Amino acid sequence: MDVTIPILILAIPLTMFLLLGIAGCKMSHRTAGILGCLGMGTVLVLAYYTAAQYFFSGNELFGADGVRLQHIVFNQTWLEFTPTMAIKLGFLLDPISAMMLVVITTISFMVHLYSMGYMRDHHGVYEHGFQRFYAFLSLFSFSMLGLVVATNIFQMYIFWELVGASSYLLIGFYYVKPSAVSASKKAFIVTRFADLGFLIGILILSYYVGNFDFMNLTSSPVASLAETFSVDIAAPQHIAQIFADNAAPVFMGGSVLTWALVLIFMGGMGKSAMMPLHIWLPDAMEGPTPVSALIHAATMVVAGVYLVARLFPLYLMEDTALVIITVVGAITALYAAMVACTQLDIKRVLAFSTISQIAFMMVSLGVARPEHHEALGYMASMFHLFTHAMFKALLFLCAGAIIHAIGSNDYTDMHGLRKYMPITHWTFLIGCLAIAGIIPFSGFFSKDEILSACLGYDWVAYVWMSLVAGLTAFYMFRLYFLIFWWKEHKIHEGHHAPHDQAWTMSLPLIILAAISCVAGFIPFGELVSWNGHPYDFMAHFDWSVAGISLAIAVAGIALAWVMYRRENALPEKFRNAVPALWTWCYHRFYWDELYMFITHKIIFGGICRPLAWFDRNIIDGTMDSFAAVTNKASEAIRPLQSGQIQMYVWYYLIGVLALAGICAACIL
Amino acid sequence: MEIVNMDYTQFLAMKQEIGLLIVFIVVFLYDTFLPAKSQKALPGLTAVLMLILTVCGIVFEAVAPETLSKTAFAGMYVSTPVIAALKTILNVGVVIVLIQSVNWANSSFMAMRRGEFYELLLVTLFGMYLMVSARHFLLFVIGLESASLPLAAMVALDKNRYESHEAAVKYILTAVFSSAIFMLGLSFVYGLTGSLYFNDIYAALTGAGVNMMLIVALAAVVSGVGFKLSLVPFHLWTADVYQGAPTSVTSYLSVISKGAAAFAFLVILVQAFGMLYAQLWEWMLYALIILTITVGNLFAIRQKNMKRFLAFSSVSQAGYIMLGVISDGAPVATAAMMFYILVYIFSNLAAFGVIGAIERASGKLSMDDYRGLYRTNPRLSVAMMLAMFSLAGIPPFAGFFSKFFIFTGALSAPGVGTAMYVLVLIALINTIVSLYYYLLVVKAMFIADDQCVIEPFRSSASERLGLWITVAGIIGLGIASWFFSELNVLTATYPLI
Amino acid sequence: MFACGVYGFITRKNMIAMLVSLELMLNAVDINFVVFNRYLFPGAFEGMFFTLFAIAIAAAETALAIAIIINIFRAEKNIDVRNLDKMKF
Amino acid sequence: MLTNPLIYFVVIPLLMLAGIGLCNNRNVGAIRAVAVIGSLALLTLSTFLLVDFLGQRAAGADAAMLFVNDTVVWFAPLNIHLAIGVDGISVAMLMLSSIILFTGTFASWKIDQPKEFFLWLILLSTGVFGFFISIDLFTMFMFYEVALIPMYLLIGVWGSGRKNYSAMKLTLMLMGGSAFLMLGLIGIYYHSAADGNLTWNILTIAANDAIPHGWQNFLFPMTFVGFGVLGAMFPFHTWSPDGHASAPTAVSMLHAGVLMKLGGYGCFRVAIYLMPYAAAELSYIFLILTGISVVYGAFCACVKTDLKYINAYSSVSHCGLVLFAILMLNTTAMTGAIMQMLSHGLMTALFFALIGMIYGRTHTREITKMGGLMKIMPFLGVCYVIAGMASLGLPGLSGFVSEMTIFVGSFMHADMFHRVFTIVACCSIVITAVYILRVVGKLLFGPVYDEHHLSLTDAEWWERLSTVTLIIAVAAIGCFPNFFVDLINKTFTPEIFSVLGMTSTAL
Repeated sequence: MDVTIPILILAIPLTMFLLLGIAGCKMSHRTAGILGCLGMGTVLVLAYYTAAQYFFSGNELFGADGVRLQHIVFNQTWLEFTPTMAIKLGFLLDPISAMMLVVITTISFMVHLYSMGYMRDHHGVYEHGFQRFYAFLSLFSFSMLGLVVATNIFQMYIFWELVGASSYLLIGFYYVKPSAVSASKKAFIVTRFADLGFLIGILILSYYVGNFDFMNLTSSPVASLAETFSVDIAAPQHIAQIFADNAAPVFMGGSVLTWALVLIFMGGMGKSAMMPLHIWLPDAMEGPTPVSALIHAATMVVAGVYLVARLFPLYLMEDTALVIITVVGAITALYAAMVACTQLDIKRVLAFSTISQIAFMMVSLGVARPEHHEALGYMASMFHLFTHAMFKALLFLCAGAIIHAIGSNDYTDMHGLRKYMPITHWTFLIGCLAIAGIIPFSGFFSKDEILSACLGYDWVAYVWMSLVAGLTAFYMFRLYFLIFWWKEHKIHEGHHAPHDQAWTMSLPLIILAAISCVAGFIPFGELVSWNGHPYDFMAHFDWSVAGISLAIAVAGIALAWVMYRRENALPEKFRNAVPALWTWCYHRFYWDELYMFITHKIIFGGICRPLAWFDRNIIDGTMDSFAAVTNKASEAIRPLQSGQIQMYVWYYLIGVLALAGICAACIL
Repeated sequence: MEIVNMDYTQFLAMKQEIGLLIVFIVVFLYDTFLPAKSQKALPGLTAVLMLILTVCGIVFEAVAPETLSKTAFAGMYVSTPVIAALKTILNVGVVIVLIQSVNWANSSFMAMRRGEFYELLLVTLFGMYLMVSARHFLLFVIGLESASLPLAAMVALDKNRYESHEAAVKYILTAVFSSAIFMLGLSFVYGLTGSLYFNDIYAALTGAGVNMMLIVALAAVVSGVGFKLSLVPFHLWTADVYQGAPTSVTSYLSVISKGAAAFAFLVILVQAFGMLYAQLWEWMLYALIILTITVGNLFAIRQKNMKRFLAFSSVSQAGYIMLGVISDGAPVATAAMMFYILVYIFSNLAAFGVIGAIERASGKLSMDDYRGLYRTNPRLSVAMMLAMFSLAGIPPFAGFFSKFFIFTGALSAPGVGTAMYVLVLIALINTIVSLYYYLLVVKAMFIADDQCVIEPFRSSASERLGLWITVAGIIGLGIASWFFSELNVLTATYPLI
Repeated sequence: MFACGVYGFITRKNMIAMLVSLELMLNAVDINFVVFNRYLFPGAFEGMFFTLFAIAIAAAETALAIAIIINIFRAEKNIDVRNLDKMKF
Repeated sequence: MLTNPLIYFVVIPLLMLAGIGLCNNRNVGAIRAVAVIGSLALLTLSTFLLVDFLGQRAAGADAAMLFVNDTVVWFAPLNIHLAIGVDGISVAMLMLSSIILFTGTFASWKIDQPKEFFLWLILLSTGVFGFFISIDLFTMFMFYEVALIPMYLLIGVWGSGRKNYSAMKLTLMLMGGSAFLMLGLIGIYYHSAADGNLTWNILTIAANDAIPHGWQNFLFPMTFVGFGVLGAMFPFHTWSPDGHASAPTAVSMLHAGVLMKLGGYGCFRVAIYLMPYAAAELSYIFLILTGISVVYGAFCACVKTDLKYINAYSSVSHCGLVLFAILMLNTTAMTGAIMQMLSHGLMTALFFALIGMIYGRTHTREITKMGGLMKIMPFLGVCYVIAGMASLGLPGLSGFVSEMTIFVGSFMHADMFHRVFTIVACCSIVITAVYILRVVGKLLFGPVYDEHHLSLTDAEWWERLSTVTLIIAVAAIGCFPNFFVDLINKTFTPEIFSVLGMTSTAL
């Protein structure tokens, strides 16, 4: 395969970043925006081309006999640790990376386009730092693309860090706002903490395995083709054998391989905002809304899922790790859904909804086993990743349009907007239907598959996740009704009425809504499966599961209809019925407060400050005390020099005798 | 013992002594017989004559070292190129002292005493020559006394200052006391061995056991020489005398007599008591070195008077010099010690040169008066700083090299044990303390931003010449490896044993 | 005799008396030398010679010391050794 | 000797000293000109050396050191030679030093009393350059001390805050370290050869491998601690916060950027290179100490409010990592250590330059008294963020590659204890993020804290030149690490492998 296009896919965003970052302040806002969009547009085309090539060209490098293979387009050594161990920068094409290329470029392009309208006020004046915004967007796109095409775990880690940094920069885009600054800081530090686990996991893995390549960890080379590999259970089995041979059988209650995998998953937990490392994501909504759509809904936050999917064959070796993933995902899903029911800020509702949906994907991966429906969960997870990216980006962009029109995040300021903003209204509704899982919108298909996978694994998981699915439908429609229905507000007096936005903002909405409508019909199983073999979804389709999930979704919507269709006392009653639950949910179960306590009271107050005190007073005090002791000694021997001749002579005599005496005592 | 007929040609063996005697006679005659108005030239004349003597010494050393190897008076007097080199080193110091003292000697106060100063100085130098060349304790005692008694008179020269008298009394009384103890020790040695020749003592001690009397005798001998070197606890006179004496005398006292005594000490210990090395005097010195360096440093920390400060600094420096003695005459160590003395002469004299110039111009002697000196007298401050750095052993100044070599020398004996490493470590840690107080001076001059009480002034030509010479020495002696290497060639060719 | 001298040197307050004590010490040394020479090593005269020189040196010392003490007396009007502590510490 | 390019690393600073010495006190332009021309010449020279060195390596020169010249005898009696030579590590360090000297010159463009300042600064760099080209222990030590002492006056005269105290403390502690070091070096000399041909030449000593094991166990701590003090090893690091806080900008840059590297380099070149047995034997003691430095420095930095203190503690942490890595005794970790030296040198110099520039404008270094500076001085703000990102290990900048190399290398150690400690050290990446972001957040972002700051101006051209040069260097290492790895790695030639008893992989 020609390397030019893959290189361009990575190089164009990077160039854009450097160009806009360094020379951005010299060019006009408009030029910068157009340049950014053009760049991203080109990448979009190239990525679609590449994905099409991969899936449909029939090139034997990409697949033979219907089996999809992994192909390394290029792999350049970047940093060599030892002759066998090196960080390489490469480009891996396989089903999930090709799919991710499509997702990332699509959303990214939409966001680029959308931001042209969003990042200016009602008079068309561009915001301060517009060029910087596009530069950071390009940086993010570059990093995210680099992440998904990683050929080895360390390349993934590199871009993992880079997306973290660009997320930091974008969340803190409004750097004058203290809340944005602290949110960005929080996001970075929490994910950094998770990355520490990731890094240690990598270290453990590489210590025993000896290199970082995915090709070595999860797949075996295809003999006849250069740089082409097939996912194969033999490779992880070999790895597991190495661990069994060399590592301690049990380390602090788990096998070493489990530890490594769980630590790697910890990295994923951080990025994908799984409990208890989820706290950064709701705060990250301080960033501009397009950023939330791109990074904190569609792409970066699913990196954790992607990571687990990428190492999925290895995870299969350790059931414990997968169970942990399932449990963490399930708890997170329910937690986030409950919290989402009570929030007032539309972006926060969407954020918790994102957490919940990503947890769905995690659970789906956690329950996937080759022996249950040939790992349906894996495919379902990826499918949900895809559809979720589309409809969640759509929802966020709609929210952005509303916020842009109203100038507030709080939906108590909104209500009854459906007359003023018809396009936004309809697209938002499509998004809600999709996420609620109403046939034929895309969310239905992917969510249904996830539930099937859960059922195939364990009925508890199925019930639990179905409940969450119902909650999802409920809170999304609560949001929908509260924004677009309910009573109309009087705040619009004096202002011109809110209205739909310019085409740059509306067009992406329409496109994404269209995708959300039809994406469910993509034969995803044909394209993506854990081992590359085409997956006949219909063979595993279970009508009863589909029916039940549809019914649950409808029930959720109906409940929302009853409670929030128009202003009434029901929500108030409900709140009063379970005040404790409501308060806990409203305060997000006090996770933030807990973290505040740990960081400020325990880490800062209990470790840092005492250590700093210790350093200044004990360690430094010791060093200073050397000087003090010397001075004291100097003071103490002052009387020796009394100025009296006879004392001098006396000491002299004592000196002679002592000299003689000591020698005599030693020798005689 | 064989009776040797006195042969007066033996005097010719004492080339340097004869040269010095000639200088002395010329100075004496000039002082006595020439009219008062031409007396102003006396300091210059003395300096030039000493310079000639020095140059002659260096030339001899370079051209025909073997001719310097002489013995006279049945072995009482010995001269080797090493000893001659040491004398030349002393001469260099004397020349610098003489140059620096020109101004002082020509002050109106000194008009009547000018000659006395130079004559006494030359006599003490003669005594030191005898000390280092003596191989018999009688000659040594004569040298020692003629090196110390006139010094008392020199200390007392400044008749108008009370401190000068007090210093002189302290010096003379303690000096006589110490020489009494020293001679008592000698009498015991004589009683035990029957001879006062170094060689005979060495031979007599070979195979003989150690008894209490010998220990006491050795302790007494060590204390006698230690007094000259101002080793702790025999150092107590040092600070008072340094402070009280006129600055020129102090500088002479601090470097020249110390250098001579150190070398003589080495000769005595190695040649007469070499047999007792491992049993006795290594450990005596061990204790003395630690005490000297530490106590000297501790006292120096608190001193505010510059002369007193340098007095204690010189006490601790004496401890470092002793590191060259403790390795029992190993050639490298001996060379290192001589080099150390040479460098010490230059560094200390640079410091005293600055102090003397400032004292002459402003009468200020306190370290607090030096605050902000760099603003008013930058050149003097730089010279002082170099002196301090060199004394503290900071590269690339000569002091660094001399210190490094003396430490290396102290460990040069084959199979040297951990004890010696510990000693060197203690000495090294003490260098940090000493660095602290040397830096205090630098800090006062460069960093303190007070208004300096010392007005800008122009130092006299002779002071400047002296400072230029010493500064050149501080910078050049170490980097130009010639000096140390040549000294080492000498000590390796003509070992003490 | 030497010990007497030392004792005297350390306890006397008058500098002349201290000087006398010093003489005692030196004479003790001289006698020591003479006695050792006479009884232990009668063959040679080293000890005797040493004594002679020592006596000469002692004389010189005394002369010098007295001169300096006279100077002190002029300045201080007394010769108490305890007054000589202007320089210390 | 004079045909050897290395010698000019000492000759050029000496010429600069002479040149500045001849300048008139008030002729600031001439003094600056000499300083700039000289440092540019050094930069050119080190670039030339780098190219030549790589050329020779490419042509197959596989000796441990190139450009070796040890024929000039200095002190014959003690076998002291003026021996010079470089390997990849020294070349990298020379490059680093000349970059930082160059940028430091610009960072101190407006200093008071420029003549004296530059005299001392260049004397300091003479010591630094001399140290890196020496392969004779004596000259190495001499240059080491030459580099230390100007710090006293540079901080004392041009510093701020408790400058007297800090300067004295710094000097005495570092000299205290060098006291141990001197004893160690003399000890090495006396055991340098079994056959009595004692030598100070590092290569010969390493080849002889004659130091008895018992002596190694005594001398290794001496030298390691001696250099470790300068490398800010716990608990001997306390000079660093005070010293850096009081030092003027360029001095902090050179000191943290280059001088602290003398410590790491010395530990490697002397302690470990010559006494590998003791290094392996005693590594766990020092691992604990350096491991503590890494985490402890980072924790302390979290609560400090003075920018320089924060950065000084961060240096303790980062330099601790250097010593930590070289104790692992394997190629990868050591390579990482060297890269960390380069990386830390550059980014900490960048930090100190920026802090100096900010301080020069706001006259405070308390982060609680500043805020929102990004809006007022965007250039400096952006540079500060980049420096911060480098420090917390963002890929693409130098911190990441060096830390990762260290972690991966350290984790290869076959001993469980070492691996566990590596994990402890890894934790520093999180703590680093905490304090860096805390500073960036308080200092640059948020609303403007002090109205008076609104009138401040952004960077001048000389400041821009200085920072941009450093950023380019930081990014160059971060983007093309393998170039540096190749440069450094060739040092670990098979002979040295055998001396060190190092293994390249764990399994």
